[in-house]
Amino acid sequence: MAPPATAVPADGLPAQPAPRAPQPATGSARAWRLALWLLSRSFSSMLGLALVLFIVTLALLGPWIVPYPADAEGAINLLNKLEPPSAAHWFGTDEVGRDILTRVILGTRVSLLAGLAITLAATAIGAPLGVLAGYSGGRLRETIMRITDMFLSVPGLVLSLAIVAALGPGIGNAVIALIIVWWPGYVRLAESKTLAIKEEPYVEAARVVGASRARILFRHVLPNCLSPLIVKMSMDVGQAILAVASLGFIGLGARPPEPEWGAMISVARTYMPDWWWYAVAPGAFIYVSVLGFNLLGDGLRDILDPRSHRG
Amino acid sequence: MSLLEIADYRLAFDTFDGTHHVLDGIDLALDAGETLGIVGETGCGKSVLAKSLLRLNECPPARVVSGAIRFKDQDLLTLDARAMRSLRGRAIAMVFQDPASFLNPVLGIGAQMTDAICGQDGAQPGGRRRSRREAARMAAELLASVGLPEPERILASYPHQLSGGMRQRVLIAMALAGKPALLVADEPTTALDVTVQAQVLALISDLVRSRGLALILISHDLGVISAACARVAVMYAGTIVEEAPTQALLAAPYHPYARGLIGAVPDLDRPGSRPRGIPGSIPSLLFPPSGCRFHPRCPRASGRCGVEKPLLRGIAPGRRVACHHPEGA
Amino acid sequence: MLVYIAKRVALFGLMLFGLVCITFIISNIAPADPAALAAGPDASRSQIEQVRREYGLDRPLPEQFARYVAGLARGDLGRSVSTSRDVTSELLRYFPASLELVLVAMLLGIAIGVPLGMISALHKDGWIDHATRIFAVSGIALPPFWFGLLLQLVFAVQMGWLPTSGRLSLMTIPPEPITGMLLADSLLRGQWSTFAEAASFTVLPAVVLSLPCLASILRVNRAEMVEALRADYVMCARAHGVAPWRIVAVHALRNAMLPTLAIIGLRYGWMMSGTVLVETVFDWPGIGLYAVNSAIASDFKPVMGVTLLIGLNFMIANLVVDLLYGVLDPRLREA
Amino acid sequence: MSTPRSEAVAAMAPLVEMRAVTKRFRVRRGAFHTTEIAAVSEVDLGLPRGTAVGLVGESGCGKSTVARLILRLLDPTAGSIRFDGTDITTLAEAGLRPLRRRMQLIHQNPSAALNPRMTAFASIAEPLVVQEGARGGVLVERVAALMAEVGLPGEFLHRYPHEMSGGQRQRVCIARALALGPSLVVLDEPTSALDVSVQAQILEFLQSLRSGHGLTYLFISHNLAVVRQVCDRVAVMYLGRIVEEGPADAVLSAPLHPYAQALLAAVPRLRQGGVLPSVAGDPPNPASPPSGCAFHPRCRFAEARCRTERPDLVAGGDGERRVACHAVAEGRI
Amino acid sequence: MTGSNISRRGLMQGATALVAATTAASPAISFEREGNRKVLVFSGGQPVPILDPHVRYDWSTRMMQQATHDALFKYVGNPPELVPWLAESHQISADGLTYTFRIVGNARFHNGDPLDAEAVRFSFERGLRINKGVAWMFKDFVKPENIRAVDARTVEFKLERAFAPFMSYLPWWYIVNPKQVMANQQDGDWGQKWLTDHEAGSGPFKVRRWDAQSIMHLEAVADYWKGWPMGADKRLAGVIYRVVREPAPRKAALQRREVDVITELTPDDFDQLKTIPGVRLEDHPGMTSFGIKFNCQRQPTADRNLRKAIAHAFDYEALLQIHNGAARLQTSPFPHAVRGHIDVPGVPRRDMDKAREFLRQSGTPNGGIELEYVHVQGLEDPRRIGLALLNSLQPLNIRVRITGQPWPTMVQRGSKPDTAPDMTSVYVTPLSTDPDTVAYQYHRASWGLYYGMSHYQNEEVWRLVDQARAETNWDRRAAMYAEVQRKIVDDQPEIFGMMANRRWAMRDYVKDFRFSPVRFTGEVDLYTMWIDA
Repeated sequence: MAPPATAVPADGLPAQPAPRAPQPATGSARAWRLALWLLSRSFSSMLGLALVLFIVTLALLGPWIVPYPADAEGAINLLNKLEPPSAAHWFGTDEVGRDILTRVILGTRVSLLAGLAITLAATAIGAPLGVLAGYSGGRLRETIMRITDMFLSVPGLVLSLAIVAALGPGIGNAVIALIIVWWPGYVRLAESKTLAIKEEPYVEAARVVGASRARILFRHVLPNCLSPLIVKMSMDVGQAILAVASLGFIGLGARPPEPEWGAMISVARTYMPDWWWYAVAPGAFIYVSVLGFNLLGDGLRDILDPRSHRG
Repeated sequence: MSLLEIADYRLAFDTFDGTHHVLDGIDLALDAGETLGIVGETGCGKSVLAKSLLRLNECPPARVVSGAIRFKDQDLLTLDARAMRSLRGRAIAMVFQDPASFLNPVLGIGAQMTDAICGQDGAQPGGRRRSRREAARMAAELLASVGLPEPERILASYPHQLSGGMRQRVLIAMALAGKPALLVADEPTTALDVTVQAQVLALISDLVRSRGLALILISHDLGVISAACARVAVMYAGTIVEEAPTQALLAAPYHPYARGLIGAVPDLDRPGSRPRGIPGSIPSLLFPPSGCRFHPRCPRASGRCGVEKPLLRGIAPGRRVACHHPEGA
Repeated sequence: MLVYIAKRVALFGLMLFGLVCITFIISNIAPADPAALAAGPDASRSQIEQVRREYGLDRPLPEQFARYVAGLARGDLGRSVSTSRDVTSELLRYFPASLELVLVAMLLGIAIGVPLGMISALHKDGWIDHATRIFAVSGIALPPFWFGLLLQLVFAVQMGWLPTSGRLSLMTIPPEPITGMLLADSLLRGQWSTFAEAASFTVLPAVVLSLPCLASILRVNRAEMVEALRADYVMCARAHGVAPWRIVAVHALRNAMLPTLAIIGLRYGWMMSGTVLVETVFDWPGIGLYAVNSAIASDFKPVMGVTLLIGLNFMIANLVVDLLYGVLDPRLREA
Repeated sequence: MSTPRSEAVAAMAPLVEMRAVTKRFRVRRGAFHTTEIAAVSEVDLGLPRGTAVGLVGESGCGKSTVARLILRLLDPTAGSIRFDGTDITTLAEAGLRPLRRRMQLIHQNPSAALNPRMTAFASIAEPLVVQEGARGGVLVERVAALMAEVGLPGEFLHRYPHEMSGGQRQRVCIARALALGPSLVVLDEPTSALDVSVQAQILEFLQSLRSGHGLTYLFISHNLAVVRQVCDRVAVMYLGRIVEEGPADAVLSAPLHPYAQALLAAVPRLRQGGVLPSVAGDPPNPASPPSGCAFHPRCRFAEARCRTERPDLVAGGDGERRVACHAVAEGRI
Repeated sequence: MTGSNISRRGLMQGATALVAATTAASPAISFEREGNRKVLVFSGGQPVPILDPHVRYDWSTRMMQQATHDALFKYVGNPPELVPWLAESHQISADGLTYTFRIVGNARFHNGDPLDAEAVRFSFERGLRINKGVAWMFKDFVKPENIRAVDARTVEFKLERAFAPFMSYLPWWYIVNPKQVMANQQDGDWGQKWLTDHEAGSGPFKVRRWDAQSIMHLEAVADYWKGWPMGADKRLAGVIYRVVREPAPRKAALQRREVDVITELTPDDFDQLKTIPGVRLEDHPGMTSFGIKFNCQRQPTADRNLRKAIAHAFDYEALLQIHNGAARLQTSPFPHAVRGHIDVPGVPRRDMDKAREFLRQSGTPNGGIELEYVHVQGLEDPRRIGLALLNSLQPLNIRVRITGQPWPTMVQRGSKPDTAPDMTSVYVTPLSTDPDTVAYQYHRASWGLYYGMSHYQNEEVWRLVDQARAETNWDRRAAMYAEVQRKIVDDQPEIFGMMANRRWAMRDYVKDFRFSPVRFTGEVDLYTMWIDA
């Protein structure tokens, strides 16, 4: 059962002035407070928020807080290679003597930027196409959706693997490949959401007053698609970070000496198990950031779209 | 002794904005075989009250503040979960508003009926378990008793294959499965078309009469109440403002809200009579008006109404009203 | 229904053709010279040219494309330049291994994900719910390649409980193939010890592969259960005094299982592609490993083959889910 | 209860004229098939200028489809619709746009009819922006005037729908509909989502608007009492067809068609306890309509002819009415 | 050294746990058995896609080819010696053009067919006609029609022109059974398709199970015509080659005694395995040279002074450190094991003053350029060396872009001077000990091949190489090659790197491992090995 509707302000009918009763705050201030309240009630969402803030902070402050900034730019120190964690090197050193802590922290920026770039670009491509497909219907929709289905039917990793193999390794190419496999998801989401919104009476009302298709799409449909899009984007930043790392692990990601987590693990696995610390730190950072973005997305979903429940 | 007695029952909902005082001191009593209608507008708490009788409100956010609900001298609010479950469907049964959503879309009617029939079997100490076959036979009988032809075919079908009226009859049949003493019907015809509504109301009235059931019928439609109930209670913002024999109330309401409500209903047979709305709108239950909850909209309100909550008191035989300045008084 | 299937299959054909186009374009962007790969490191210029002719790589691209599509129609996916074998027969050899892994992982995912989802929904917003949520999200967030390595180290290297990699130990003779899946074959042939051994080899990769699947199943199942438990029909069942376990396990779960089924179908396709990472870590001789090795060698025919195969699997899984939906959801059954 | 003014214009050509309009939809039937159902069949209906025509019937009878056909929010499958002399049956959206300002729609559920992300101001301003390109101070003034007209104080200007009550939202919707000075307003169950005390206010307001602006109403409702209060004429629909049409007072006090009779009898009356089922059974499924007269399986007057032959909507009774019933035509009722 | 101290700590923990685990969990595991005989399990990271000896070779493939086939000669020992195998004896005509071989009489193919002169002739014809794999060795010198089976046990080769290294390549030409091969021919493919995963040889082992990506099971031929060196009672039942792509599990498998011999480990792994009881390391100087080839035809590296500057700035110590000392710096373009090698004076070592001096004389006296360094994707050592290079050149203000590329892409790029990378890291394994094999890399004819990516241009060197390969007098040849080495060092077409040691780790019960540097890096001769336990 639904709790009773939240308080409504007194009707402005001319009958009688309503007595001043204490009223709950209205408007966006309340919406923000409600959002924060919902978020704070959920331990896992708060954890997600904290992890994301942690990662973002590291990415922003990285170059100023790492102990050995040169280690991300090609300095090597073979005499110190594969040292275990110590006071000088909290996470130990790698196979050419670089400080793993430094590289892992500076890798945050690489991964975060890649994740954001992929997600934003995929949304920018996918969401308008999806809204267009959902609203226009007919042959245009068929075409867009069939192409989308086609891309969706090749699970991303294999296709991006092929694309990066073709374009050559490098973080830029990995990002491009992942954008290519990522946008259809947004088409799907925007399309299904649009199909639902299209049936809303307020869209019909806009048609009745003679609003053009573009106006309906951008004023009515798109803003109301935003919530699920934001949720998906939040989660996808995490997944994109993981995907970039996966390509890096296969050997198709960043090129040395750029500190990229997946590539670090790719090298580190050669040194397992005896030099375990090498693989632990980058893996843990991937885990923490993906976990953070996903938990945050979960929390946002609860706030923005309590009824949505697709995994 | 009354079959059901609700005494100073208060229920609140805790939400982000604060505590909504949804039910504020409900006093009601019902004898066996009696029919009572509860009428009120959206958000007045009538459905919450109905669900309270079976403790179906989810806690939290709901929270019982005070009061008692006694069924045959058992306080429902203090029963343990198991005992409460054994009462559900057996002592008190419920029929809901939208038959489409209250039937499980992916379970067959047969399965849902037998579940309703066997539901309490495990709950009663020493109660025997009926076999599925026995239950199916009972189900068919029940369906026949609510006027559904070809019960076997209906048992084999799924909810979406039935029409709205048939679904509501199935729900009523399920409610009757435990041979309850009290039937609570929460807006049972709101989702139905008017021709079907008439059939269902007639059916409920028949069943109540033939089985000697007590009935609580919740509705926002005075016409429906007047069709099925001898007595009516008018609710406003979580309180009962007036309680009376139905026809007496319709003829001469004491409470200004009841009067306004009746006056707002357009009459099909008297097209000239202009229905009048009640100015203002339903108050927030988060910060309900002090004193009489109706006083900000009441044409008869005095200073006293803003500070002192009127109690539901007898004003004439069989009639109670909660107003400092009742009409015609 | 036959018409429906026929339509879908026709659509598959179209989509597969589109896929072929995409993969073909991708594989020809590369500046690599596949002939050099086939000819070997010390090959002279003329040797490379000869190999180029032999593989038809000297033809203009449109002709190569036409040949590829024509071959595809016959089920011929071309020849790998690094192994000089037919991609089709290689795929037939490697696919059962991947399928076995995916199926086991899926079973794991369902067996753990569904009950956990139920428990989580029943304790919505409680600490159990948060714990399972973090567990579920971890399944998606743990890099499989990293987690696989950790598991290997802990359970295989340190504890020695389970084997590190591969499908069977060295001296075990695999059962005569029926399905190509060792677990199924050893069962069918009644070779119990082989079955046990194959199972022990499957555990770690299957666990790693199942995690994202488990997580999605758990999350969807939880959300659907929460929804179902809030639904009117559940309140109705409660009002009739139906036993709580029955409400959860029958009334609510039946409704929650349909969307869960859809996510299982979707995940099947994703897991097929997840084999790329997991098989690399566990040396599992399946299509994922085949794809990685080929991609790293710039050997594109196998990559295209694997892409198409996974695409096909994905489409079939979707079709099966749709058909199952039609059968399981009474609302969609033929009137 | 027609006003003198509406009587005066009733003689002129109707504002809207529907001729044999049919609308079929494809619907999914089971997982693997679709089928076609006729939501509206061969409807002939005129909306005389300045009158309020009620359209009544049970859910799924096609009332709302008729409304959307008149507004050309749906394309008819067959038949023709004229709006103020213009055939709008096949008019393209561009040609339709100038007409759009003359026909407006009020939805059943005001909460859904307002974009949750637009303030009252934005919603009311939209038609003015779209149709007239109004902006700046002029726009603010005109919106303020409209709000005043529907009785909403200025502080509501920047409220979002969730910050208003149902009655207030419906007033915003009405203001939006009035913005362009329409001739026709289609009201699709305008009060069914409201409580009775609010419903009375809105109905009263709608009536004063009509007389004030000389509007033509198509008033769709399942509530006969409300229709009787608001409308001059009424059409009763059953399974996509009009079965009876005529002056509201006549049809709603002495209906001729057995279905209309049943409908009227089924309404619970306030001051007479108890209700008798006037008709058995449920409305049929539009996907498999009965042969002949669609009502015959539930009709106590049904004879062999009713089962095979569909009755046409012809003049019947006092001549002001049209009825589609063999029994009425044969004088059996 | 700090490194070893620290790694020892991690090692001790790991090792203790491992020993405990293995002894507790599976004390019975030692080696695989088949009846009374043992099966040797060898594990490496490289699959064996093609068994056909005339189509493909690399270390794992050739190890299998060598085990299942015989050739006329075989390289044995260190320094490698050419031992007659199928050829019982041979004669070379005075002009160096006619080679006559007498075939042993008792060799038989695995299916029982006798191995005769015709089989030898057929195998060479097949290799040349298929024109893949080994064909390049003889293609320009031998025409198939000029090989004759004189009688059942005599084969005669008539060369087009004198070719001094002819004999040195013969061990890589394996003899296949013509009847079996031609019976399985499809579309005139000389049985290539069939031989991809079948074998038609006469070698000490035959194939029992074949899964190119994961496992190859060879079974010893009980009555191998050449007999078994360790004695028939001690010989193995067979050999399993197990592909384990990751070094870590490979190492673990050795520690757990699941495999008996492993290779392809990091230097750190080897160092660590040294201390494990029951494990023996085989550590031998290798013949595979690692060098960084400059593109000598395209600026900026076409500038000899820049090349010299880079060569003097490069940190050669890093090469040794990366290998934990298990490597030897090159002192000449020729590996030490190649005949005619000299220590060329003036081979660059790190000297920043000289480097700056050369840079000043170059076209980019202040650096400020970026050079691309390409290595084969997935190879760990070249990547690390790339990092060392990047670090070394920072003082010269030269940036290095490290690119890992798949082999075919790298080869494709290197095939033309326009597209060849500025610097390419290349391993070269000479296929024979004849200096021609190495010297020919610097010949014009090698331009564009992987070892010729430097597109080195020095007509004098080219002339000397041509002369030397036709010269039959060794002393004269040696003098020419010494000159060649000096000139190449002077031109600096590459950074002369190092030869990493070849290393295997094996259980100590594995006997008679015989090293020969002319084999490939991980390759072993399975024929002599057995298990004593």
